[in-house]
Amino acid sequence: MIRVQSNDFDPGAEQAALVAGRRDVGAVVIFVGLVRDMAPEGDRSALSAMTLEHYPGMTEAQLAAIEAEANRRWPLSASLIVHRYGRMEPGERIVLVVCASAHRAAAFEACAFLVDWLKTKAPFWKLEESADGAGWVEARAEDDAAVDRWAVSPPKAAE
Amino acid sequence: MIRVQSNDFDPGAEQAALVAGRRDVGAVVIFVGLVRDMAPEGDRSALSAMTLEHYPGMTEAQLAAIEAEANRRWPLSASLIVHRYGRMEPGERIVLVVCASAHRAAAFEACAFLVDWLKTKAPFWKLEESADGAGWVEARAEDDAAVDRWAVSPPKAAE
Amino acid sequence: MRILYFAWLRQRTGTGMEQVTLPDDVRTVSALVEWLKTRSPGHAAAFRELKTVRAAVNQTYVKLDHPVADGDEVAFFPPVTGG
Amino acid sequence: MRILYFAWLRQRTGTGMEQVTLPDDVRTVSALVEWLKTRSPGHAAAFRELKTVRAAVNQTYVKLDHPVADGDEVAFFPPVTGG
Repeated sequence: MIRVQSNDFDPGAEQAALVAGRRDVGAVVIFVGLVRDMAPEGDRSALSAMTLEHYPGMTEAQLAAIEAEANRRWPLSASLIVHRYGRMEPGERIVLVVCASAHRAAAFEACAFLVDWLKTKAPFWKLEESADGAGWVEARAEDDAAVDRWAVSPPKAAE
Repeated sequence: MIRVQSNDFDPGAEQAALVAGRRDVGAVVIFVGLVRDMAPEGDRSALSAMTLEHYPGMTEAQLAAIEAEANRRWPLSASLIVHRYGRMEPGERIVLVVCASAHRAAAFEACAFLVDWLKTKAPFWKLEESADGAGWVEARAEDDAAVDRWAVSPPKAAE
Repeated sequence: MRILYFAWLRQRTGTGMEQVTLPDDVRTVSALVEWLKTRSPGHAAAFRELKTVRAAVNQTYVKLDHPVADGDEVAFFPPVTGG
Repeated sequence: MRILYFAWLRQRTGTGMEQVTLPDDVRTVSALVEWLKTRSPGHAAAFRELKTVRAAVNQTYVKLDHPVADGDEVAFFPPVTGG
């Protein structure tokens, strides 16, 4: 299941709903991505907010395609991607990935695979606001290395 | 932080409390372990319940020691282990591991490290109940392979 | 034909979506870009540096030589930055 | 001295904890085990197969030749199965 929404989500409620009534799930790995202020690491001004823009229709289709790919690669009992768009402040939850499986290795690997893809290849564009003003974040080459270890190409969106 | 308790926990509430007010956390990886009925995989009777027994004092000390080890190995912003004991039925949550970091790789690795240790080395003993009766689970050799990849020895408990 | 713009292409063109009627001689994404650039100074600015512009036709990523036809949904955006 | 039993050692001895006064000649975990076996048939059954019994003195895992002294907390349990 995938959802692209502007409102926040509750990781605990999503986890419970995803495996409700199941007796065959031993491991649920949940990734929660938060808006992080990178200013302390560099010479930038403190981040006041971030706005994520998406391509309604294509973004959902690509998320569904990569989720299907994860389910082909690993024996998952259930999976869920929830991605927010819109304006968010540091500390806010931005993305949720939940992978449930009988065993922990599959759940961990599938979750890491999805997160690597989402953080680099998902069709979102990031506008950062700070005291210096607002600017669009450029695509980062170093992030591609994390995705490359899975040898995955961006899924083709539905036509 | 570590807790050993008989009552259930809420992964979402624990995640939120662990990073409340932080602006430097980008990734939170949460593992939720559930009681799983392994009967469908083998020729056993359906599991009706599992009881976890622990060694009050030593169990907490060992959990705190392995958590400290994870924090030495990876740059974590915060971490939490909650482990339940007592009688639980299939589908119930049994263990929670939360690792928060600026970056996702550290959070994923530290969480997998802690879960591998907990699932094999933590001082708990498992009594399984089924239509066949109740029996103590024996230590499994195959699980040690998962821990061995981290080259970790069981932490010495506090004296 | 529906044209969509995202991120700074949306800001420079001043619109997120516009409906256009394709001239007969515009048959590729590339030709479409050249034609769109004539619509306003904002459009010209949006397409000034084509190496940072990506395109999708009917929600599938394409190269600039990809064909376009009336009824297509064509989107222009910078390289995705992920979530 | 406080003796703790877990899992099937607790079931076989019929107790999770007992307070004992150590005879003078019992100075190792091994000697303690031999002495505990004389306390009841349940104790004897609990310690019948020593290769599946683990021990901790003052909450630290030890081998069977580890010294014990009055005031120690000694625990016996099967190999841990994890959570």
